[in-house]
Amino acid sequence: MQRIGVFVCHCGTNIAATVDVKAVAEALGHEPGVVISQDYQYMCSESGQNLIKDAVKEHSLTGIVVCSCSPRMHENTFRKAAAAAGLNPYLVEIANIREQCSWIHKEIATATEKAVILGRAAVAKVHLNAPLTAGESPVVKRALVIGGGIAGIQTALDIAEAGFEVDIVEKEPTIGGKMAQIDKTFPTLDCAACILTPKMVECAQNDKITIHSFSEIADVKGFVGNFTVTIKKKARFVDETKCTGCGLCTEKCPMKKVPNEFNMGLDNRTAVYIPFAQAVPKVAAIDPNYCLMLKNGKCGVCSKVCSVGAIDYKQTDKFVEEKYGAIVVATGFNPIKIDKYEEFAYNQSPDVVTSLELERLMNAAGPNGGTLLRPSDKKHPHTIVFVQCVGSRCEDEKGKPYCSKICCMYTAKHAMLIREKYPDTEVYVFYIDVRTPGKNFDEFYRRAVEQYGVHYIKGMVGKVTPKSDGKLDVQAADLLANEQLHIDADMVVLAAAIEPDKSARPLATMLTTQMDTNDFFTEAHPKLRPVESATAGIFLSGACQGPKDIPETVAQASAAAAKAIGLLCKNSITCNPCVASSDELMCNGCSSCEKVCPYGAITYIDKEFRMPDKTTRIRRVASVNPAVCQGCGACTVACPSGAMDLSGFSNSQIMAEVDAICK
Amino acid sequence: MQVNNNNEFQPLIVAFCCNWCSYAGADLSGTNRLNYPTNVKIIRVPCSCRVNPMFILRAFQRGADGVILCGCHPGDCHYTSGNYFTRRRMTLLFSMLDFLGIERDRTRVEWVSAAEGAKFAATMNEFTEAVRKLGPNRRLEDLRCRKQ
Amino acid sequence: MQEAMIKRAKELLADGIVDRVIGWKKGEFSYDHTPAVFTSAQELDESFVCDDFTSANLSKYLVKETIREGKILAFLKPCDTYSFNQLVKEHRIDRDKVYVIGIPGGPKLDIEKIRARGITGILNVRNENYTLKIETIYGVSEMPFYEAISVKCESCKSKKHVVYDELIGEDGEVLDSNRFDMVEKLENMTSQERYDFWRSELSKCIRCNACRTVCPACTCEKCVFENPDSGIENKAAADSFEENMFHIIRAFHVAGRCTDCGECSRVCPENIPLHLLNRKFIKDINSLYGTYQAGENTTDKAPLNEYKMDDCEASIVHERGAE
Amino acid sequence: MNNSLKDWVDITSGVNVRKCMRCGKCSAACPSYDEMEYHPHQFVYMVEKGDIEPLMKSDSLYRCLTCFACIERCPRNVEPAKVVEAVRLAAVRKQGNNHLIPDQIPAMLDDDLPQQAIVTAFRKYTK
Repeated sequence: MQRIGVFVCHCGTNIAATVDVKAVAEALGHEPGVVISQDYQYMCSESGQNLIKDAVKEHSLTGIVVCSCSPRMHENTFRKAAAAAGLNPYLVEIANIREQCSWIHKEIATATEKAVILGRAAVAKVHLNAPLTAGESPVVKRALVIGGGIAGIQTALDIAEAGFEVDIVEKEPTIGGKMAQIDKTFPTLDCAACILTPKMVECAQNDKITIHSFSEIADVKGFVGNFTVTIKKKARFVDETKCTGCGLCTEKCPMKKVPNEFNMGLDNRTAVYIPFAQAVPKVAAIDPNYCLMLKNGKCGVCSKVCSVGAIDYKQTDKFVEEKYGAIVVATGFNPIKIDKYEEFAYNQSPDVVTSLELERLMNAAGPNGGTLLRPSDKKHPHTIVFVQCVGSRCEDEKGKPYCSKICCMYTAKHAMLIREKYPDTEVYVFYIDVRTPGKNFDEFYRRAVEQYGVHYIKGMVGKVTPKSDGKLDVQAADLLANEQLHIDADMVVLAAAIEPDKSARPLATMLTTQMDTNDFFTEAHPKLRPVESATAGIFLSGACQGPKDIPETVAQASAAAAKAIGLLCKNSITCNPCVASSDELMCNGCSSCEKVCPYGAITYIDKEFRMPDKTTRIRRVASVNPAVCQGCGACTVACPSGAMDLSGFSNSQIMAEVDAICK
Repeated sequence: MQVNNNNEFQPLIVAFCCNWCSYAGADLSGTNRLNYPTNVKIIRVPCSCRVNPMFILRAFQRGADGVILCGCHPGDCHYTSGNYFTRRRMTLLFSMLDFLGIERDRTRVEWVSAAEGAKFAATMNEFTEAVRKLGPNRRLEDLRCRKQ
Repeated sequence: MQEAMIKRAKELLADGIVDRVIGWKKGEFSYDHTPAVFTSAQELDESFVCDDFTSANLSKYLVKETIREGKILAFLKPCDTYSFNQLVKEHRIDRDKVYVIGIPGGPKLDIEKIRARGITGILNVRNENYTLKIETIYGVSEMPFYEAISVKCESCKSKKHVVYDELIGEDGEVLDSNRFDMVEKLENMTSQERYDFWRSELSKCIRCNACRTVCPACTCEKCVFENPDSGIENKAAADSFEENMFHIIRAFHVAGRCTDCGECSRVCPENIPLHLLNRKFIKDINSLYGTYQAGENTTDKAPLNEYKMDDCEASIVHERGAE
Repeated sequence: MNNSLKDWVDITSGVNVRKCMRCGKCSAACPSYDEMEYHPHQFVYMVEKGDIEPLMKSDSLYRCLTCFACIERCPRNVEPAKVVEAVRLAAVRKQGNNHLIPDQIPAMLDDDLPQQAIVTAFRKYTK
């Protein structure tokens, strides 16, 4: 005979305001098998949990139903409480009467009625719950970091620091990412290269870290603790092990008209190139789209000048397979394309630039050697207009609905740096709101206004028109002065919204992690599990999860590393015990289940059976490897005989829930 | 089926939601306080591919007026491929129910991601309304009746 | 034909190639032959039969027969070879233990169709140049042969043997059959008309389980309808879930595996057109996921066990047709 | 605050003025800005406040060229031009009748008046 305890949570007023919790407890108390039914203010609190533990002992409970928030929230909490009281944790069921009842309904009567039905379904299910014991599977003590920007670098360094092997896969020929392109960093104005490049070098020198540069993820298989990843090493036509990074090939290469992506196309590079002086690994790569040798077989200069014979025109893409226990995603961001915002004349005038382009224009290693000059005539600009929120907070298809978060601060930084270096330059910033939450951020912004005299104007730019005299007519609204302005500007700088890297979407599919509608990775919980994905063993670092500045990115990168280290420290992890299993007596051995299993967890064995007539019969039956099974249940429906069932979500359990709801 | 004070027909809707996307999407519509009718009762399953056609038939037979199955968007299944199987199974099942003369608007598959709380609520509102218009489900309950 | 089969069966038995023969055994009347296993030349001579009434599909019996020691000779009509292949694919039949002789198919006769003419007290039926001479206790009646052929033969899908070790007679071709005509006709009805049609048909069911017993796709070690854990177990006829849904669930269980052999409708004592449910699934599978014939070979993945990224959405059911 | 008038404008324009995030890009793009007493962003804001009477009295109503620059530029799809048009309609209807009786028009027509202006006038005054 089952002895079931029902515990109804008020969740303060979150549940109790719309659901009559006492009535729910009373009603569920009359359900068959229920021996105790009570309500409490906060079930998840320590005293709430104690209430459950005491009841387990006092009433020798065989099953627990907690009517509370979503099981995604506190199922584990209550399972642990049950385990602490000596009850198998899988004899706990949650009725979700908060997210799926009290928070969406307004009328107390109907909400209470629904809560009772949800509770009844949980009671019906728990009647059929079986105690489950989780198995264990070993953890490969090696981590993979996808993306070699500051997020990936920090995560890799932290994991290596803890003593674990870690691989960085970076799609570009060098690690460093966006931060390597940035000149100065807010709010301290220290040089980005000065703080980033030592970390890049550290990565190269750390013997725990392997950098797969110019590589992409081709395939991911497996599960937490045991991923098998295929890495595609793109042909760079230079032998990484031989190249010393001397740069002679780049000097001699006759093809010098390749837009330099590191400088945002503002100047040119050669077909064989090293992205920038501090690149890690400092190894050249040949761009097959421009290399004369690879395109028409005529040249070969780089091969002739290379003293170590590193040039290899016959190199092809290579695939390597590695095993990892944990994967950290750090695929980062890109500024959006702003060609569609015709009003800002970005395509019409070279003097309309994005903030990242300005960053290169002002950088000592940039196209102008650090002197800010107008791209069109290389003259010193005297009036610069900044436009914020270009494509951010934008509901049309051209932009992004979210706030890109970093633009307010880097615009203040740009404005301040320009005013400091070129005090004769007038700087206007058009803003909708200035958002500066962050340590020393608002002070920084105020400094731009108060000390540096940057003109902040509340309003938007409506139109930028290139004029015949080379200036730009900026038509804008000053909402506070209630007037429409025209500014004759030398340059216009657009704070383009940022978006996740394009490689993130296919990667998410391979990793079976979720993304939001903007292609940012979704965290397991927005507050409590911000660096984990909902898929076990996959962690999120940096801007792939949402717009972030550098301090936040580094903080999150270390947090993701800590989570990964926590996993790698374990010799084995407990598996989800809610896995499929086949009833051998009923299994036909028809192979249907094997064909739908995404993990290859099902194999067939020939098994001897004693028949009723005392003979023995050897029959082919399915056998599930519980360490590999992830518990999706595809096989249970494919099985014609119903021999395959899923622990925790068995046919009879779900059927009981259906019955309880449809009563 | 229930009838409220106004004697308006209140359909009983059973929603099967996969744990990873749609159940989270349902939670999100709760977190965002997006309203949908109390008629909808959610059953959590690990993946939409766990839903056996028997569950759906059972629900109808026991008095449900509509059954909706929600899963991750194709390509986004937590288990890589589960929802693709779901899609084939449910297409065939719904087609069969239609063939037997069961109103096709009582059944539905909808892909709702963990981020689509608003879509979940909108879907449930819409589906409940569609079933309400159809009235009580008699046909499945009565499909096999005694000889007259 | 019958003589050639008996002769060959005797040879194979004598050569020790097979130990047993599965075929049809004469019944009390000339129309009630039943599947039977023969182990000796004598038995074959005494009662082996193959004529217009040997329509039973023998493939399913091989599930049990191949568990036993030794090899068995099976005479399979074209339609039966599809069932055979499907069962081999599902590992239900041990192919090595069967010697398959392909024999020409029907059309076979259905005694019910003759009885439906009001002809009773039938003793014997002879086919004379495609006119049936029916001896009854009341005298001799006649009817055209083709008006008495069984429903499954009316829309024969194939005269081709998809598997055999040797053939007696000629092999035929896959036919362009009209088997989906009735399904289509129903599809074109209104929802209410379809409902009324099925209600009147399914109401006749007495839950004798003959369809399940004969179906070559229903070979489960334990049927879900007899498994208390399946949640739909129910043996006695009752006005409950299983009763209502028996045929829908059964059709779904065999979807993608049913070869459309038509045995379910042939054996139904109430003449419910059960094959239409299976054909509806087959028609949908063919049109939505590409033509698929269960049992055509032993390698193709069943349509419900695979998928394409760009499969249609389930809403296609809602979009199709007006009502 | 005139709630019923606000509701009327909301319904007629089909615009959810609460979507405005006060960026002012509508006013920044407006070619008639200097001609207007109330500017496009103010139209949206004042309608949101329910402060519609001053708008109805203002000449600004008729300074809007309905060029749709504001609709084109608005990042939140608020569509200020539709708000202006709705207020314009409110002004017209509030006076109960059309400003002109159609019969009066022929006498007033000027040969130099562009065809488009006549059509526009009809559109504005005969709804």
